[in-house]
Amino acid sequence: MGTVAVIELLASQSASSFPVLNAMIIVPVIGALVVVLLPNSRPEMMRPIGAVFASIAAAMSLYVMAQFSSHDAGFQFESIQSWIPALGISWHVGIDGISLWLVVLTGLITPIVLLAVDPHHDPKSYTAWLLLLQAGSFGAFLALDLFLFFVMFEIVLVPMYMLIGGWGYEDRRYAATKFFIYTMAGSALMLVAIVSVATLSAGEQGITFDVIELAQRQALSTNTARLCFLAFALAFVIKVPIVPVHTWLPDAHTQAPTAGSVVLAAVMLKLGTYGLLRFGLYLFPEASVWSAPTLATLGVIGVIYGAIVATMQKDLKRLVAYSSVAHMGFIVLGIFAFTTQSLEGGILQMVNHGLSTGALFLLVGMLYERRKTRAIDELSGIQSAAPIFAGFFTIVMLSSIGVPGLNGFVGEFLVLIGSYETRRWWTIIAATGVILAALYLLWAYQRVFHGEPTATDEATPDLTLREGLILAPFIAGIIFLGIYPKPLLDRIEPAVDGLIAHIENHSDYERPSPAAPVIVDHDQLSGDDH
Amino acid sequence: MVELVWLIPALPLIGFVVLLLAGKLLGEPRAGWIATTAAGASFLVTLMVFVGLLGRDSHSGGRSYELILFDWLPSGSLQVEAGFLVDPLSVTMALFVTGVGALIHLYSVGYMHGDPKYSKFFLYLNLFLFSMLMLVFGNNLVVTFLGWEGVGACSYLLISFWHHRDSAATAGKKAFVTNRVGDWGFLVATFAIWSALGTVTYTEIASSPAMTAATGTAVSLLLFVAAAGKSAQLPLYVWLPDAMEGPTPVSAMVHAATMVTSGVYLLVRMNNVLTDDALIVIAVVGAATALFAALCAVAQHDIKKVLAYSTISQLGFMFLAIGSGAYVAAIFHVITHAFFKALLFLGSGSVIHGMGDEQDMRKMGALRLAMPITGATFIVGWLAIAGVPPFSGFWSKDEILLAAWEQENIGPLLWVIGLITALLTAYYMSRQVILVFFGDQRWDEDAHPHESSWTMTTPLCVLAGAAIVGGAINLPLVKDWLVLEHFLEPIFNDPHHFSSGTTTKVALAVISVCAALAGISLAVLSWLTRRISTDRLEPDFLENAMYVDSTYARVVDGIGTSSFQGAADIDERFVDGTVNTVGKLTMRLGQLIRPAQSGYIRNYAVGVALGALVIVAFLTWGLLL
Amino acid sequence: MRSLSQSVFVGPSIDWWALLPQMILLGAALLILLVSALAPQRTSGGFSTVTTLCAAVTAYIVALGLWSDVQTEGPSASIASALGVDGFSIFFTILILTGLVATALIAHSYLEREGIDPPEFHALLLCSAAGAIVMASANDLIVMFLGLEALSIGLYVMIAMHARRPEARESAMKYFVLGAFSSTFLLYGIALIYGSTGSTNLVHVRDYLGAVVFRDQHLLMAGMALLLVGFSFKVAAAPFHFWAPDVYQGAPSPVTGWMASIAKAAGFAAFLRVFFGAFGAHNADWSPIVAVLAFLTLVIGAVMAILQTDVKRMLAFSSISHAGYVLVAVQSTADAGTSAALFYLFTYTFMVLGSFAIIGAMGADGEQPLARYAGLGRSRPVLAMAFTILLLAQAGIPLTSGFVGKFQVIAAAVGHRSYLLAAVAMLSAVIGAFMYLRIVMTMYVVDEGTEGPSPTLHWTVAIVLIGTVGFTLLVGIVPQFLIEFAEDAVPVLIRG
Amino acid sequence: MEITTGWYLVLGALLFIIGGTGLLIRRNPLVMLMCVELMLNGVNLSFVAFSRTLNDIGGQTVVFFVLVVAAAEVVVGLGLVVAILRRQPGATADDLSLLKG
Repeated sequence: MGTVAVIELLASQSASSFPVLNAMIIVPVIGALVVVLLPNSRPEMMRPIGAVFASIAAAMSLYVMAQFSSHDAGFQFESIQSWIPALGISWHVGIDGISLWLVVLTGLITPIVLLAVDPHHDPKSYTAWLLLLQAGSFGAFLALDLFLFFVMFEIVLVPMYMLIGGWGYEDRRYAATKFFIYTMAGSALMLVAIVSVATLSAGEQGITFDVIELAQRQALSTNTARLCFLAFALAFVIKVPIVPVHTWLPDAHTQAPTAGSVVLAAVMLKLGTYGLLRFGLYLFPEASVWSAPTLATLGVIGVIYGAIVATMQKDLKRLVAYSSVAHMGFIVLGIFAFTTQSLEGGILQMVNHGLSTGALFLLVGMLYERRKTRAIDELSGIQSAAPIFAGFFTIVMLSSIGVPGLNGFVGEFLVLIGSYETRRWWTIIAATGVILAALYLLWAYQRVFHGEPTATDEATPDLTLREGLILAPFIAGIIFLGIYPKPLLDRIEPAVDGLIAHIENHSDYERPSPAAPVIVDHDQLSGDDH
Repeated sequence: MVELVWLIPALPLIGFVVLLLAGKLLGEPRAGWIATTAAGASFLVTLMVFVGLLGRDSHSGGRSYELILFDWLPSGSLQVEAGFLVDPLSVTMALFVTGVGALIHLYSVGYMHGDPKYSKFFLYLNLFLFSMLMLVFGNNLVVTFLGWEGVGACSYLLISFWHHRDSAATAGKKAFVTNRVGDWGFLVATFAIWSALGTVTYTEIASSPAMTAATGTAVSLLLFVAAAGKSAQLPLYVWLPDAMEGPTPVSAMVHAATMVTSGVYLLVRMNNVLTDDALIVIAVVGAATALFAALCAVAQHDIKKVLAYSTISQLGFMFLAIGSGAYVAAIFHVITHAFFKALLFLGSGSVIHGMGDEQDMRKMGALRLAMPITGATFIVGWLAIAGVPPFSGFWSKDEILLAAWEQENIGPLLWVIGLITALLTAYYMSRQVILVFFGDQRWDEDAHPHESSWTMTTPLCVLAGAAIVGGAINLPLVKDWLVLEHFLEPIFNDPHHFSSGTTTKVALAVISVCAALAGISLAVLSWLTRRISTDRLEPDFLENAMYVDSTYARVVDGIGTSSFQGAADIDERFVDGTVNTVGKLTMRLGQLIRPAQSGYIRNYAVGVALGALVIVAFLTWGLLL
Repeated sequence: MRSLSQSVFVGPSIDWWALLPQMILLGAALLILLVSALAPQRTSGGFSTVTTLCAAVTAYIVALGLWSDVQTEGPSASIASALGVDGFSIFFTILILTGLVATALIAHSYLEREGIDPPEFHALLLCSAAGAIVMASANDLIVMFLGLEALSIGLYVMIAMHARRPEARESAMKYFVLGAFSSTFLLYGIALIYGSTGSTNLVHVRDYLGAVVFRDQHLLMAGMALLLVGFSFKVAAAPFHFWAPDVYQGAPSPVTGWMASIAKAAGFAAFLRVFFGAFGAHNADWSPIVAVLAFLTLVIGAVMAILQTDVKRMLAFSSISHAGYVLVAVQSTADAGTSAALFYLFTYTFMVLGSFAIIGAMGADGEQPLARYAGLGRSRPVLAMAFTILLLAQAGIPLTSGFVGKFQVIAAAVGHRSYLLAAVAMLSAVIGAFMYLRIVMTMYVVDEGTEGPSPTLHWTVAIVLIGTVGFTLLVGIVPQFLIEFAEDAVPVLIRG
Repeated sequence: MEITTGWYLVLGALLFIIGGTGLLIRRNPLVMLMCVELMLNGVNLSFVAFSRTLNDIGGQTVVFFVLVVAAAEVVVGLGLVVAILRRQPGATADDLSLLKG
């Protein structure tokens, strides 16, 4: 059986020789196959077995995290195999500070949702699709070859489409199709751009789709590069999503089954921002600098606009979806501010958003399981009936609002303080997002959890132990990252600095030199190192 | 001994965790006692730290000690540690925060008796105390912001503690959101300081060269926005009166003694970056708030509403002091105010408790007989706030008025406003005392008021004592008696000194005392002896706080809601509509060419023929062009 | 060039070995007819199917042998260089034989169910296969024309064999009239080429065009244009596509599959052979026209497809837009374009054969309403998954052969600097995806309790499905071998 | 005046066009069939004319092939027409329009 072999490999081989990243992509696929081959007579077996494979992948991601050298700006665990030499395509995967945490997040989220949410029918395909989704997301985050990336970027649509369509709510047909077509339309031009980049920068060295190689060549003329960048950006901006191309998100989120919403928010949206970083900034430094004002503006608009629209939503899931739009806006602003802090904050914010919004969707899903409704005005006084549930919700909500001490704050704060250096007014406006975030979330919370409960509300059961255990990792992450994000930041920083240096080399951008603080030597008792 | 500083916030945190895990099991009253112990212990540790600090040499930064726990947000050149700063200012704040806090914990043990969510209340209280201490002890802006937001969140939780009451839930939300407006200022100020000075650590900011005038003023004003949010200054004060929806101990602790003064603390902490232009703004806003709130307090009927507006007004005094550069006076007033306002709130709580949750002063009267201790202590608090010597309030308020007088540009004006406010304060507080404790009883028999339990009266007595002698920490009579001023000196780059001669000082003091007495006598004449008819003294205009709040509400419900709804509609109709339209247009294009697929052979043949014709024409003659 | 003055007639040398594949097929066709004529009662469907398969396999082996010859000794030509033996011709021979095998297997159970006489069907199938091979390997326009007619006439009858159904009769008639009509254009084009270059032999034409500079090339151009028309009709490129949807819908599913895959492929084979091989010197003239045709074909195919409610008709229109993709590769006038086109045709053949195998299994023809597929994902998950994979492959989703094909087409277009066309191609793919997703959605997304259809799946069809789906995924994941195959198969015209 | 090859070509083209037009305008399947034949013969004529000018026998051999093909097509075509008319007596080409849109 495939797993056993993989485990043995993991045990025997050392990090250097064993292509753990490839294994990470392949194991879930094997898992999916295994699940598909399981007999239909044992539906209860599907999710546990699937979870085993997902967890093996998660374990590998954690292994990578543990082995990851925090001082190395370059790609680690690289593995490159010739794939389609005829077209200059290779299977090239690697991981760096930018992708590391997204990979870990992907690894951890999938087994959790797999165990967390019970599909009401056909657990087999449900499990298989989720596993394939995990594999695809891994691939997209690890790919260092444009072709490979596009393959993964596109292929993840299928499982998500199937999840929404197969296990979604009343309006799932429309939502699933819209999701698929909208994002596919976005990436359509990206494929043309990918081919153009490879073809036009072929030169004597021959055609290649290797990201690192292309980033070094920088062979395109300014205008061509800008056009290609726009094609890339369109795909990613839709995926993020940024206003005004965000409208697929509310529908997808609302109609998707809980697991779908969680993975969509926690992992798939990150493909957009990650893509902007890895392929936008890295491949087209000059073009990104050129387009930064526009995209940063769009990001800020997203922050404000998303919050405003979220405030008026009547469907709890829709509200969370729009809050995603707002949060992702921060990330985009951070990316296109090009400072260490803003980029680090952006990447951190990707993880944070994954945790908090993922948890929010889980909670809303649990509420739906109890009440079969997501309509805010059909709920009230839940806190009286289900105090523990309300407590969990409050923590996650405060994290999403960005209260310091919880993870939501550190990301937003770094993004904003970093962006202030290069995009002052954008930042000042974006910072008002913190007010609006409090507004829409607290208002929703008041309407749902506060007030006099009706009889049906009274009957709402409180959090079960199982649900508590499902949420526990999210809560733990929310608090830990809020208090001690250093381990993440340390590993992100070299990659980010490398990226900024790359941008500086290939464009007229110069990162602002930070004002040097007047060093006052601290009391030696403090025993910190600087 | 100062190294123990980490223990000060740690203790309430431990209490919080314990209650979080086992609160329900412990139940009443154990949960309350655990929380109280935590608070009390942390007060003791603060005392030890205070002693330790006194042991250090007061010059050359000897009394500034930083304890770095770990790197919180290390990112490139930005280094934010989770660290504590022990210096006179933080310790002074911590002393009364923990002290008053502990007392209020004790009080709550009795006050919250029988509440179904007894343990949860203390859970929140401890968490609040922890956040407040983080705010005070943080060694950089970001840690302070942590506490800043933490107290905000706790205040939200505590105000909407009885969340099944819609008014409570709304009030909590309102408090949080309004505070957020201030937080925005805090954040942007932090960004600006970092980009200008490259640091967010207080010691480094203090030792950094001054920022450019523009940046400096901008930063100062942003910080003031933050302070105005937390400390309920115009125009962001609106949340505080509603905050009275929370249990009375909360009002005493969060919304009178501690949290609302953190704005003052912040400005004093950042005194080295405040520019003169900004200070004038602060002074004016402070004075305006003081007067405005005092006027509103005059016409309130709810016993707690009066105190709420009086709190706003007193906070106005503090900002007036800051604006006049008299930071010590501000802190001084913060402390004395903490004593007597906490006292008054707890007293009112005791009254409400005794009256069976009755808050309307018109249904009270002659309660001094029913609840002697409460009455006596309340009267002490009244004299203190009214500014009657030698009670603590007199000294601090007097110093503020003096500082206002000395403010160079518009000093006298500020002083006059302050004086009128003082008069009004004396008046409305006397009115309250008379309505509650004197006169004839206006409550019906079945409400039989009774004195509260010892857990509630003990704090009253302690606070009463503090309210009486609190002024002693900074007596202007003899230079060496200015303990507080000397103690706080190290935190100022250029300490503020009063320039006026003794005669001026005395004259001003006398005038302010007269004002106080005038206010009291006016109240007595109108409310006790009824010499002056009272029916014109409570105009609706003032009772409704000059309709500011209701105007806000109308704007938010009107323009605010509709504009947001408009945005939501645009999103649905236009933004999303466009997407669907694209789809429809594609279909439409199909419909357009569909007739060609008519099913008739001849039509298809025509297609072929025409196509052939065009191609032939293009290839054969097109190349002639 | 044999002139009248020549007195002694010398027959051209004939490389029988090169003709073997076609001859095997025709032989098998005769055998089937003979046996069925002599012993009608003993010729079951099984016999004809087996014979066809055997013939196909033998021809296959021969073809492989020829391939190795070509690889070692290089391309050659035979019968006065009327038939070319190069990678290109053998590539298509193999492709056509594969299609033949698949169609025979699909037809086996289908003929039984629909009560169509198997021997005739298979005989005609073999004939049209032979015709297709001739078309692909012809070095002479007339030979090519003959091959085309053999292919088409076989098809006319195969469609009409389902004569009980009016749709079948109608589509046969439509195809016949229009096919004959367009082939006259082709023929006229041949005539004009002959008139302007003095020969119908592609080798001669190429050399002539390469050597001579025309003072007045109207005839030539008109001829080229008419050839273009003829081929465009065969491959159903807009505006010569009108017949395709009706005919595809009306024809028996196996025949539709055969038309959509092999007839199209043969048409493109001829197209590529003539326009790359012979008219390469004038590609500046024809490339823009092909580009326009490609544009129209892509768009019309896509936007018409999303309006349909009949699955067969949906796939008919989608196959039109797929022709558009191949044309995009063709207009790039580069070897990369040719190999991309070949790759695309090869992979598309598998997708479309698999799809029509399923459609054939899904029940009676003439009507294939979308509703018939509702809930297939519940009742027959494996079948539904196979169909889904084939559909997603046609939509160009990664990890299927369809994506690699599209990718190469786009690459070819970009290489030719026709970015706009590439963009249009991708966008039309998105529109098309909407249509494929509708089918997938219908199969999977059903309300609780609805019972899906459970068609009987004959094992022959199952084999075809396993083969096509497997190949689609295989090429989608490791396309290298097929790409190399296609690159070695660029047409080269050799004088025999 | 002397008849040059050009005339034959033009005549062929005319025949071709007439046939084409006929196919476009007539409804009767049989007539349409004849029109196709006419077109083919137009082409044949051109072939012959060309082979004459080019002095090359190839063009004339082509004609035989074309005639064969034409014959085959007629066979199939008539078969179809018969099959249709047997079931739909008097059917014109326009009656064959079930499949459309």
